[in-house]
Order: sequence, then C-alpha cells, then structure tokens
Amino acid sequence: MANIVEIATNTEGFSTLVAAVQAAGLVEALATGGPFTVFAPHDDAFAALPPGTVQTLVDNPPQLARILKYHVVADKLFQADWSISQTLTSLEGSPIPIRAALEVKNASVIAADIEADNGVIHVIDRVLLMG
Amino acid sequence: MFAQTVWLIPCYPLLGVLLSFFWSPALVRRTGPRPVGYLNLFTTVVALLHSALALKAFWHQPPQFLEFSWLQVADLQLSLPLEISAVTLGASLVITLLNLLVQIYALGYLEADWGWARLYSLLGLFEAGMTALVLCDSLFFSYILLEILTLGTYLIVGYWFNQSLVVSGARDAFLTKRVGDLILLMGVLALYPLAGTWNFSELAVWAETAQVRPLTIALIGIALVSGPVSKCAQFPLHLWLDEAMEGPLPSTILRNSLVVATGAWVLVKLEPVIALSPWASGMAIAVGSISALGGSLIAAAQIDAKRVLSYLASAYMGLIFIAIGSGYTDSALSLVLTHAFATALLIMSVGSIILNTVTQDLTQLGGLWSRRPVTGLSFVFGAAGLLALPPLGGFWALSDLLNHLWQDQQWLSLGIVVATNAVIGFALVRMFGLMFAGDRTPMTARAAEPFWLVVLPMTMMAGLTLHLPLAMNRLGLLTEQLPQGSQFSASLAWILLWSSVLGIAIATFFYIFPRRLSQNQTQDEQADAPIGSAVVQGARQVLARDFYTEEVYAMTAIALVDRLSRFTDWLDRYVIDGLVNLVGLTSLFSGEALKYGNDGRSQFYALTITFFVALIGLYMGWSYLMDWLPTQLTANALSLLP
Amino acid sequence: MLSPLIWLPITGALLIAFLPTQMTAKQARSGALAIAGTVLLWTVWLFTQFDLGNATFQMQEFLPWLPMLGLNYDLALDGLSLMMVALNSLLTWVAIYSSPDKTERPRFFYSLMLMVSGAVAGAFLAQNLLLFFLLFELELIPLYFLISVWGGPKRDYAATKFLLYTASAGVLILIGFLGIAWFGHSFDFSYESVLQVQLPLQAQLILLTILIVGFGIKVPLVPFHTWQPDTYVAASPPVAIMLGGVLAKLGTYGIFRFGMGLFPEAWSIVAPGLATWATVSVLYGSITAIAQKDIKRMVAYSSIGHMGYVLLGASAFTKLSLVGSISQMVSHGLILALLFHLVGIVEDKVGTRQLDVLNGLMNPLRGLPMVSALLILSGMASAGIPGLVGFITEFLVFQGSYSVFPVLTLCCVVGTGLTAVYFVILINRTCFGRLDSQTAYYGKVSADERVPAFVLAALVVVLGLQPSWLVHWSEATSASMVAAIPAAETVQIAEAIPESKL
Amino acid sequence: MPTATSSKTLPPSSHAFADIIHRLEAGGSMLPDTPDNLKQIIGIYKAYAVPMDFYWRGLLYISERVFLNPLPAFKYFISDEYLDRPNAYAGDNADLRIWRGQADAHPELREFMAKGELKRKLPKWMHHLWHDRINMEFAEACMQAMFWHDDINPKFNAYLDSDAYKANADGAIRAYFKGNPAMLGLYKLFPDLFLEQVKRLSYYANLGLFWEVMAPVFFEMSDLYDEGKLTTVPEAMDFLVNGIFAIAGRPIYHHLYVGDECYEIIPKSEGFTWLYEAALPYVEAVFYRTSPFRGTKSYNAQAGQVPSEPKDFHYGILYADLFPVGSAGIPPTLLMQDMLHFLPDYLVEEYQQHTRGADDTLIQLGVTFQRSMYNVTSAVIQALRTALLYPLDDPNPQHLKANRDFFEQQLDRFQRPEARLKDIQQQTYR
Repeated sequence: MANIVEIATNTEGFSTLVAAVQAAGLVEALATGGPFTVFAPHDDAFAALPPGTVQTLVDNPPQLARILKYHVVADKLFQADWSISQTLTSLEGSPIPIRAALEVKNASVIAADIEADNGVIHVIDRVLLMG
Repeated sequence: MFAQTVWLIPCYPLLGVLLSFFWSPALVRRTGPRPVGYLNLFTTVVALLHSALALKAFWHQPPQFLEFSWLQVADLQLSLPLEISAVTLGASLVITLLNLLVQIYALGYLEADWGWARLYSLLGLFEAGMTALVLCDSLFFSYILLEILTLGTYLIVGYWFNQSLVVSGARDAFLTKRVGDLILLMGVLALYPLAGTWNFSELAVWAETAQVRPLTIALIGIALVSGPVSKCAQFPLHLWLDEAMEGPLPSTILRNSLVVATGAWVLVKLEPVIALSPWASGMAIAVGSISALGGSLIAAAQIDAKRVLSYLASAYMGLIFIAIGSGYTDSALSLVLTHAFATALLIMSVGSIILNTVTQDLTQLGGLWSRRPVTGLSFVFGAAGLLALPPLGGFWALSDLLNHLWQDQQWLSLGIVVATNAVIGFALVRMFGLMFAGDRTPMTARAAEPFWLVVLPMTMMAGLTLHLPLAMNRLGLLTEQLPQGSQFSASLAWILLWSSVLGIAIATFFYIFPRRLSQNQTQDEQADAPIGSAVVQGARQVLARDFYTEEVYAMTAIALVDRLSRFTDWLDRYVIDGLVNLVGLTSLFSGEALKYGNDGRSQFYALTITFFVALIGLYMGWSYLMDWLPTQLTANALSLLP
Repeated sequence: MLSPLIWLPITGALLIAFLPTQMTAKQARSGALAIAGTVLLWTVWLFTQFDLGNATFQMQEFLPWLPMLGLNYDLALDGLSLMMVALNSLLTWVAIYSSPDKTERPRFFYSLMLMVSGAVAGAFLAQNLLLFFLLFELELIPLYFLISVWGGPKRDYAATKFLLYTASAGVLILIGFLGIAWFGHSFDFSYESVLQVQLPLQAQLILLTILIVGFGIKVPLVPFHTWQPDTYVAASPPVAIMLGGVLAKLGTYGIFRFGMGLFPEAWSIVAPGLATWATVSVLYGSITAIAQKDIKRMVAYSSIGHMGYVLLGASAFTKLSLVGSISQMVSHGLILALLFHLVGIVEDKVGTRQLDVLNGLMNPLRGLPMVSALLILSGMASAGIPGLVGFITEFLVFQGSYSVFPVLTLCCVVGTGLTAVYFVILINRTCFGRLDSQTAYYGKVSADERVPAFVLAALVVVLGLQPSWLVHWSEATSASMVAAIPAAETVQIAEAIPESKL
Repeated sequence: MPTATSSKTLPPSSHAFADIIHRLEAGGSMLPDTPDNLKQIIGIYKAYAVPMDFYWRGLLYISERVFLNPLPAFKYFISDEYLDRPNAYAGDNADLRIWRGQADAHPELREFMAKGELKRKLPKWMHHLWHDRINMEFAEACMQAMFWHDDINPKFNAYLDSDAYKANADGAIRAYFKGNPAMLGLYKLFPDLFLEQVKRLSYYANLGLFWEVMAPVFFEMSDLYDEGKLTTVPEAMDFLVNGIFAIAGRPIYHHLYVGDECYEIIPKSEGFTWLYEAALPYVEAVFYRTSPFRGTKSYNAQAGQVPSEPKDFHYGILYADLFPVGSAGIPPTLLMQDMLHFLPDYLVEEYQQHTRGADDTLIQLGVTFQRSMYNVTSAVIQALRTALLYPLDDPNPQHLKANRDFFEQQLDRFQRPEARLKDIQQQTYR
C-alpha cells in the first residue's frame, strides 16, 4: 500500500488538495506520521468555494495548514467506527460534528474507507470549516 | 498685585463656564466638543497660578479684607466682603489644584463622551463657586454660593439624563441639599436682626459679647448647623451622596473630596456663633457621631465600589462635625484637608478600575493586583492617607483631634473617633481585598491600566497625598501638637494606630487571606461576609441597605408631602371648586351638562363668593369685632337697665 | 406723557380691527408688534424721566370728564405704578411676539390683546377711583373673548368662570369705592381727595375687607382661586402670559394702592390676619402644585404661591418688605411669562402638556434643548435659586417680613422649598429622561419662538445679578407708604412676636 | 423516506420573525429590499469606509510603533509611513486583487486630515485640539470590547496566555525600553502590568488587520452602486458574503517595530485567521455585546442593571437606541460624527428631506448605520450558513430544516425588547 499522500496524488480529483497540502508544508507529516483519518475534499469541493478563498489560503501557508488539519483526525477510523460517534476531534483542535451516517458536518462522504499505510481516507464533497 | 486682584480667581473658571455654552452639541455640529475641555483646563491653570502667586505674596501676612457693594435697598446693605489670607488662599489653591487634576482625569475618563460642554461648564461652575466660597467672608453670600452649588449638583448628577436612576438621583440630591439650604436660610434671616451683620469676622466679634436669649440662639444655631448637615451628607440627610454616585465619576471625585467639605468650611466660619448655644454644638457632635460610626459601618457592608467611598465621605465628615461641635476648628480644617486629598485619590483609583472592568460591583471584581499595580498602589496610598497611619496626613489630623478631645475629657467622642477609624480601616481593606486579591473573574479577566490621562492625574494625586504631611508641617498644622510630646499624646497616638491596625487586620484576615489561599472558591462565597450566622447576615443586610433610610423617607417625608398634595388637590377640585361643580353635576343629571353659561351656575359662583366673602370678612375683622362687640353689648345691656 | 400708554394700544387695536384692508395673520401680528414695541419704547423713555427721589406722584395728567360723578381723567405715576406699567408694556410685547403666525381671526385677536394692554396700563395709572374701576372692568370683556375664542378645550367653561369671578371682584371693588364716598360723605373720587377723607376705624375695616376680597379674587388668594387654574389652562399661551403676568398684578396693585394706601390704620389691624392668609395661600398653592400632572396647571398653582409672598410683604409693611413685594410682582411676572411661553412651545411641538407623557426634551438633536435649558432656568428662578431674579425679590420679602412675622416668614421659606419640589418634578419629567424613539419626531423650534424667551431669560438673569436695577424704582414709594402707616403697631408687633414665638 | 418527493419546501416558520426567516431562506437579508434601504446602506458604507481607512492605519500604528509609550499624547498623529502603507487587499500590489481602489489612504481622508471641517490648512495639533479630526477613540472602544469579552475568541486568548506569547512579549518589551532603566526597572517590578498592556496592543493589531480588509470592501460596494452594478439589498449582502470567504484565511498577527527591527509578538505562523480570530469575535463583541453606555445604564451594583455575565451583554449597534446620539455618554456618537464628514451627496440630500434635516443628521445617519449593520450581520449569518450548513436550494429537507433551525437560532437573539430588528423593517424609523 501507499501512504496517504501517495494515494491522494495518484488518485484523480485531488489535485487541489494535494497542491494545498504541498503549499501548507504538510506533505512530510501526512506521508510519514500517523495513523490518521483524513476527510479529503474532492476538487469540486474546493471549486465550490467563493472566488479568492483558496488563493488567500495558499498565500498563507500556516492558515492553510490549520484548515487542512481540521480535515484530519489523529487515529485510524473506518466509516463504521466514526459514524457511531457524535463528534471527532480534529488535529486543528476543533470538534467535527457527525450529523448522519454519511455526513461529516455539512459534507457528504462520496467514497469511504480508502485505506493507506498510515491511515484511512474518506472522500467528501465539501471543504470543512471550523465553527 | 496678585493680592488685590484675588477676586479674579473665581472669575477665570466662570469665564470658561460662559464660553462653554458655544460647544453645546445643539450648536456645534461639524466639529466635536473637546475644545471646551482644553479651554476650561486653561482657565483652571490660570486660576491655580493666580492662587499660588497670591498665596506666596500673602505668606505670613495678616488677613486683608476687600469689599464690593452689591445692593443697597431700604435699610439693608448687601456688600460682598472678601477675606484674603494665607488660609483662604491656601484653600483656593487646594481647590484649583484638585480641579485641575480632576479635569485632566475627565479628559481621559470621558474620552468617548459627547457632553463635554455641559460637564466642563459644571466643573468650572463648581470651581468658581468653591473658590468664591472660601474667599468670601459673608454668611449671606456663602448661602448664595451654596445654593448655586446645589443647583450645580442637580445638573451635574443629572449629566447622563437619559438614564432613569440618574434622574432620580439628581432629584434627590437637589431636594436634600435644598432642604438644608432653606434651613440655613432661616438661620441667615434670623441671625441678621440680632447680630446686624452677616460678615463672618464681625459675627465672631459679635459672638464674644452677645447677649441673646438661650432659646433664640439655640434655634438659630441649630438652623445654621442643619444647612451643612445636608451639604456634608450627614445623617439623616446623607442619602443623596449615595444616589449622586450616578453622576460621572470625575464629578464624584470633586464632590466627595471638596464639595461636601464646603458645608464644613461654612460651619468652621460660623463656629463662634454655634458655640453660643450648647444645643447647637451638641447637635453637631451628635449628628457627627452618628454619621461617623453609622457611615463607616454602612460603608463596610456595601457591594458597590463607589458607594463604599461615598459613605466613607459621610463618616469622615462626621468626624469633622465632632471637631467643629467641640470647638476645634483647626483640627476640623486639617481633617478637611487630609480627607480631600485621600478621598480624591481613592475615587480616582476606583474610577480607573471601573473604567475598564465595566462593573463597580465588588463581588464581581478580584485578582487585579498583579496587572493593575499602579492603581493598586494609589488605592493603598489613598487608604493610608485617610486612616490614622503614620506618617501620612490622616494620622496627624486625627491625633490632633484626639488630643483635644482628651484634654477636654470628651470620652464618648474620643471613643467614637477611635472606633470610626477602625471601621474605616476595615472597610477600605475589605474593598482592597475584593478588588485586588484573589483570582480573576469574568469581569476582570482582561484588565490593563487605562488611558494615560487617567493614570497620570492619579499618580500625581498619589504623590500629593504622600507629600501632604510635609505641606501640613510647613503650614503649621502639625506643630500644634507635635512639640507637646506629653504622655497622653504619645499613648493616644498608639491607641489610634492600634485601632487602624485592628481594622486592617480583621479585614485582611477575612478578605485577603482566604482569597489568596483558596482561589477556587466561587465568587459568591468569597464575596459574602465570612461569618454566616443569621444575625450577622441580617445586620449586614441592614447596613448594606443603609439602615433602610430610603424606605423610611419614602414612608415619612415623601409620603407626607405626596399625600398632602393629593389631599389639597382633592380639596381644591371637589370642595372649594365643588360648590361650583355641584351645579355641574346636577345639571349633568338633568341633561344640561354643556350649558356652562346657564343661570344656575352663575348663581352658584355668586353664592360661593358671597359665602367666602362673609367668612373672610368675619376673619379679617375678628380682633376688632372682639373688641367692639363686647362694648356694644355692654352698652346695649346697660341701656336696657332701668 | 402717560396717555400714550393707554391710547396707543387702544388706537392700534381699533386700527387693526376696523381698517378696511385685507390683512394676513402675519401682517396683523407685525402691526400689533410694532404698536406694542412703540409702547415699550415709550415706557423705556418714561424710566429716563422718572425722578427716583420723589416719593409722590409724578407726570400728572388731568382732564375733567364727569365731575358731578367725581369721575375725571386723572393719570399719574409713582414707583409702584411705574413697575407695573413697565411689566405690562413688556409682557404685552412678549405675548404678541409669542403668538403663532397662524392664529385664527388674527385681526380680532391682536386688537383684543392691545385693548387689554391699554386698559390695564390705564388702571395702573389712574388717579381716580372710578376711572380705575372703569378700566379694570374694561379689560374684562376682551379677555373673556380671548379665552373663549382662542382657548383650548373647556374654554367656554373657563371663560365663564373667569368672567363671573372677575365681575364679582369688580362688584366688590365698586361697593368698596362707593362705600368710601358713602362713609366719607364726599363724591370726589380722585385719589388725593380720598386720601384726605377721615373715616371711622370701623368703616375702614369694613371697606378694607371688601376691597381686599375684591382684589384678592383677582390675585387670586385661596379660596377665591379656583377660576385661575382652569382659566390659565384653557387660555392660549399669549393670553396666559397676559393673565398671569399682568392681570394678576392688578389685584396686588389694588391691595397696595386702595387697601394699604387708603386705610393705613385699618391695615395695621388686619395685617397679622392678612399675613396668615398670605402664608396659607403660599403653602396651599405650592402643595397643590405638587400633585398636578398638567404643566400649565402646575404653573398656575405655583403662581398662587408666589403671589402670596407679595401679600406677606405687604402685610409686614416694612420698607424692605414693600420693596421686596413690588419687585416680586415684577419678577413673578417675568418668570411666569417665560414659563408660559416655554410651555406653549412644548405643547406646540410635542402635542402634550402632560407630565406623565413628556420625556427627554434635553436631547440635543431630537429634543428641544434650548427650550429645556430655559425651562430649567425659569423653574430654578421660580424656586428662588440665587443669581436669578426670583431669589433676591423673595429674599427681600423674607428679610423685610421676618422681623414682623417671624413664624409666618419661615413658613413661607418652607413654601420655596415646596416650589423646588414641583419644579424638579417638572424638569425631571419634561427635560430629563429618555426620548421615546417611537414618537420623538418633533418639529424644530424657530428663531422667532426663541426671541421672547431669550429676552425674558436675559432679564431674569441680569436683574438677578444686578437687582438694584429692579428695586430702586420703588424704594421711595415704599418708604412713603410705610410712613403713612401708624408705626406704633408695627413696633409693638415686631417686638412682641419674635420673643414669644421663638 | 417517501416524503421528499414533490414539495421540498418546509411548512411556514412559527418564529416571531417568521417573515424575516423566510426572507433569509430565500437568500435575502434581514433588511427589507427597498431602493431607499439600498441607497441608505451603500451611502453609509462609503461614509464608514473613509474613517475606517484611518482607524485601521491608526490601530496598526499604535500597536506596531507607539507600543508601550507611557505618555502617548501623540498616538493619534499617525506617521506618513502608515498613511502611505499599502492596503494588503487594495491597490496594484495587493495580495489578492478582487477589489479596486487604491492602496494608500483615501483622498477624502487625506483632505479631511489636512483641512478638516474648518476648511483651512492648519498644523495637525490645531485640528486635533479643535476636535476637527477622526475620533480614534471609537476604534479603541471597539478594540476594548473585543479585548474585554475574553470568552469569544478562545484560540487567540489561549495564545495570549501562553508561555510562548510571554516570551515574545518579553523580548519586545526589553527591546522597546532598551536604554530606559526606569521603565525596565518598573517592568522587573510589575511584569504583569506590562504584559497585560501588550495583550491589549495585540488586540489593536487584530482589529486593525480586520478593518484593513473591510475598508476596500465598502469602497468597492459604493463604486459598484455608483456604476449601477449593485441594485438590490440581497446583492449587497452577497457581495459581503463573498468578501468574507475570499479573505477568510488572511493571517492575524502582531508585530512590533523598534527602528527597523521587527519583533514578532504574534507571528503569522501561529495560523490565526481573519475570519475566526478577528471577524467573528468582532461581530460578537461589537455588533452584539459591547458594554453598557454610561449614559443609558446605571453601573450601580445594587440596581443590577448591568448583567453579571459578560455573555448577557447586549448593547451593540444592533440593539442601540440611537435617539440619544449626541447627548452625553453615548459613545457611538463618535462614529456618527466621523461618518458625518464623508456622507455622499445623495445621502446628505436624503437627510435634508426628513425630520429635522441638517439639525439631526447625526441621528438619522445613526439609524442608517444600524440598518446597514443589520445587513452586514445578515451577510455574516449567510456566510456561516454557507460554511457550516447547506445551500439554500439543497434538495434534502432535513438540510433545509437544519438551515431553518440555524436562522431561527440566530434571530432568537433579536427577541429582546431592545433589539431594533422590528424597527428597521419600517421605512419611517429614521
């Protein structure tokens, strides 16, 4: 198997995410650390954000890193694991509410349980934001 | 040159007052009101310099008197006498100096306020009024100035007139002070036919040889004492000072340190007259004793930071009343001086806390010491200056008073002074503990020292308070008792010192230690009195509610006036006018309600008038008739005789 | 020299009423204002001609009219009259100035106002009892119309009440005057000759009582006052200014001139009773004012209280108290006019006079800040705060009366305390407090509305700071009046009371 | 579930503000969409942006340059450097170029600073003493509100209380007072005294950085309106929503400059963002809470008029009674006065036609400002809905229900009697 970063890089539809991870300087951490659960927003999710949002974030790596960390949980959780809990605690520190079986906060899971060396990836259709 | 023109000193701030009008927010639209602050600051500086230079010129000079003719009508001559002496100029210097600091403080404290024109014109009015008061040598003009300051109090307490408690506070301050003023006016009216003068200096001379009926002079003396009772917020007319705390804080500094002392000043000037009657001086002592002890006890139970200090002002004024009633005017003046500086400093430091903790509730404060040390130290200096703690001013002034009381063997008064000092110590340290010790609260979570225009005058005030004993020494206020050094003087000093230490120690034990030891306690537990028994709680409640004075007022004086006015209104509508309206009613029932001009009605007007005319005629000629009728009757009776 | 004070306004009144041209309300007002202004200037000129040291009547004018009835056109002036005439001229001008532009039936209104002014001036100047009476009655009719046509709600009721009360007063006064002729067996009604008449004390007492009651209704004194609050409330502000500011003074003037002046011996007998009566009036008026909810009614009751001080000073008849009383009449006229004018503006802008409804007018942008400031000034002047004219005149009355009636004087001092109570209520409710953001869309106060207020306020302040400009005019007259009253009684009372009651 | 068939709409809301909730659900604003409302709010955005251009520069100047000056008498006299300082989000070299407008201080601001209302070129200090100037006190009051309400910005405040911050601040303080033994001695004696001051200065920086963004947004809206490109209130709101998102990730930091040396008290690398650490706390602290104005509430502890919990405070512009503006003790007057200088002509004309015209413009523009801030709050609510919840046209009724619950919850805060939401629905409220 490959690590989280490799899977994302090699999968179609995650180019924005990968670029963001690179810009934020999180490649190293995501490739080697772990285990992680990553809720990976699809490219369409980034595209749905109002104009300028991504640009500002990419210009400011620490801030971008913080948003990205909100998509990561420091544990290896499959859908069956996390869907029974109320909230998860993200790497950023803020809680991620689980609203329904296939809904993480206000995002829906498109593809679940993509396993990697150092964790598991769930693809979601919306960028998660704290608050 | 500066001496002959001292009359200008009150005129500078007065000029500022008049010019302030042009920055009324109704007139100035495109720019803001701040120039008015700078303008009044400038006039205050000029007045301060003039006072200082005149004082320098008059140092160790005999007093001079100036006289300005104001009104001469019939046999009454009203001229305005000024006394220019080191004492009056010194007082004027203190007034202008404190005013300057307060006005700078206001620049910072009210930096976001839009009503500067009103605020500064009123501060200027107080400055002008008070400097004029200390310079003027006439009871009549003192009365005039006190009345004008009463109006000033009304307006400055009512400064934030949008708020309902402000409005009622202003009302009560005005009416309470007015009651005192009018009793004073009665004294003023009554004194003139006896003494033939209103000039203080001439009154003193008159009093030396006056032969007056004891009852008359007792009543006059009581009237003259009663005026200052309301000015100085003494029981039972003390409530207004508490309510006046609704006014802006800079005005509170001025009010609690200086304005309340104006009453004491007039009383000091009137002391020779008051001393003529043991009843009057006895009343001063009694009122002062109750206020001193009662006020300090109430202060010790308040949860509002400003109100603790307001009741302490009452208490300290009570001590001054004791001094005046016992005839020690010098002690009284020293007390006025030390109180003015220490109180001003205390209120400044409390204001600096309130300004950026948004609350003045002591139970919601705490944990400020490490972050607010400048304010904390100012508070400590202020407290030390007020208490009998050597080497600061309060100690010398109080031990001076105590010495006199000892020599005259006034044991009761002596005990009250010592006890009051202890309670004041307790109240101040309790307040300090609640504000500065303990853990931080939601209200004090973020508290930085405020704007420099607030901190600067506060630290300057602290410096002045610390240096006051030196100044008092120079002025000769300390010399009187220091060189004596006799036995009782030293032991008295110890008693005084121990009373302060006792008060401080108890409060430290209850309010500082527990907060330092167990900082996890909830706020409520910390705030409430440490001793939990029902009796103590009950007593605390009575004190916190100010002995229910407000309720007593509401049930007595206020209810009386209210009921009476309703009654006369009813009387007016239904009895006096009723004879008329009776017809209105009958015609209402007979369906002719609206025919106002009908004959029946007119007849009743005529009837009413005739009835009262007969009555009044009888009344007016009564005494005459009483003389006349008997003679007539006798004459008739005689004529009947054969 | 004095006639223009009467004939200028009356001619003006006739011109405005009967000139056959069309006239807008504005033109009528300007015309009336010009006439009133001329009269005012004439009055100012009179001041320059007045001889301060002369205690007797000056600038006499005489024209025989109906000598067989003892009625002649006989005018003259002393300090008392001068003050009253000046007050009349000034307040007429103010009242006309403060009349709104949009007054209905303007020509009728202004000619009536001028008519009142002329008649009142004549009454103050008349040196003939019958002439005084005629002019006193003459003023009644126009006022009746002014109240019943331009008044507020209940104006008919108020006007009728006013008419009947004042007519009764007139009847009593006439009885008094005829009584003098009857007892004195002389039908010469000129003031000077009446002064020479020696009447038995008994007759003096009866006549004096009748006259005091007659004039007392006009002042008004409790219990003859119930017409007054109703009338003041119903009358429009300019009319209320004339009523309270000027006409009430006819009552006190009459008591001074025809009571104290004609019957000095009897006066000294009834004085203690009169002083008590005055004190009752003061306390009754002040206390009742506290309970009022309508500003105008409150001011009306306050007026009862303040006129009581005048009577107290008159009863004490010391030089000082008389000067005080006369000055108090003027200061009361000024302050009352100012108050009524301001209340008129408030009512016009806010639409109510109810203290329960008013709020927050001090607000600098949406309220009436200038009006509020002046309302505070006038309220405080009325409450006797030093520096304003109300204080010094009251003080002179008190100081003058204290030696004669100490207890009563102190009771009246309590009265000024009560005055402070209701004026604080008034100011707190109207000026202070928070504007209601649902309703506070009031109109602006125009410069025209401010002018009369500024003029009166300036007088209140200037005369308060420099009272000699007010009191000197009546000093000589007061002195001569006091001299006419037997002194023995005065001294006796003065010595007896303080010691026994204090 | 078979119900999600034909009608995706929910039954009508039973909330007290049901009309407004339906409007929000339709993508509208709390402020009714009328041409007059649009004209008023855009005009006031313009008048607000000019002083705001000064506020943010002044706040950054104080936090970065004046710093701990014990007698900062000239703290409002900002240097030319800060007047010329390019706005990070306006001008040709902007980090993100979505709003036009220039980088340095607005020309109207420069003109006012030079000539004032006196319309005369006088030295700075004379304009200052004549009170012919921008009221920076207002900006400081907003800063103080954000600083004092310490429960609404948890991450930022946690950092202020951290050892890292303490160390950074210590370095900055020592550098700033270098060669000043008196102040250094005082610092040794009372370290917390200085630390607390620096924390407050960090909030100066925070608010300055927040407003640096808002100024060009408001300028742009005014320009678009003048060009006829903004025609409805919801459009104005959407423009704000987009702006909030575009700039959300902007870093919030606090630097100190001693000479040319830069000391990072809060480095950018801490990851504090404009949306979370500035914008949302700002809205909560300033629009909703602030603190009771002394002119309208009694601080008397026994009267209990001031709530004992800061979170119960509700004295912000959304609740303010603006009729006392101009009286004593009403701090928003400062802002109203600042905006008065820069009103666009069409607003001046509008105010002339209502109530007392020029005499009470201050209150009229205050009410307008309140309307416009309801619109800004609407934008914040919609942005939060976008970020945390679901699109308005989401097919899933449960998502719509979640949206409605969110809206209802937000509007619950306006059920207090003081809230002006009801008033601004009427055009007669002025």
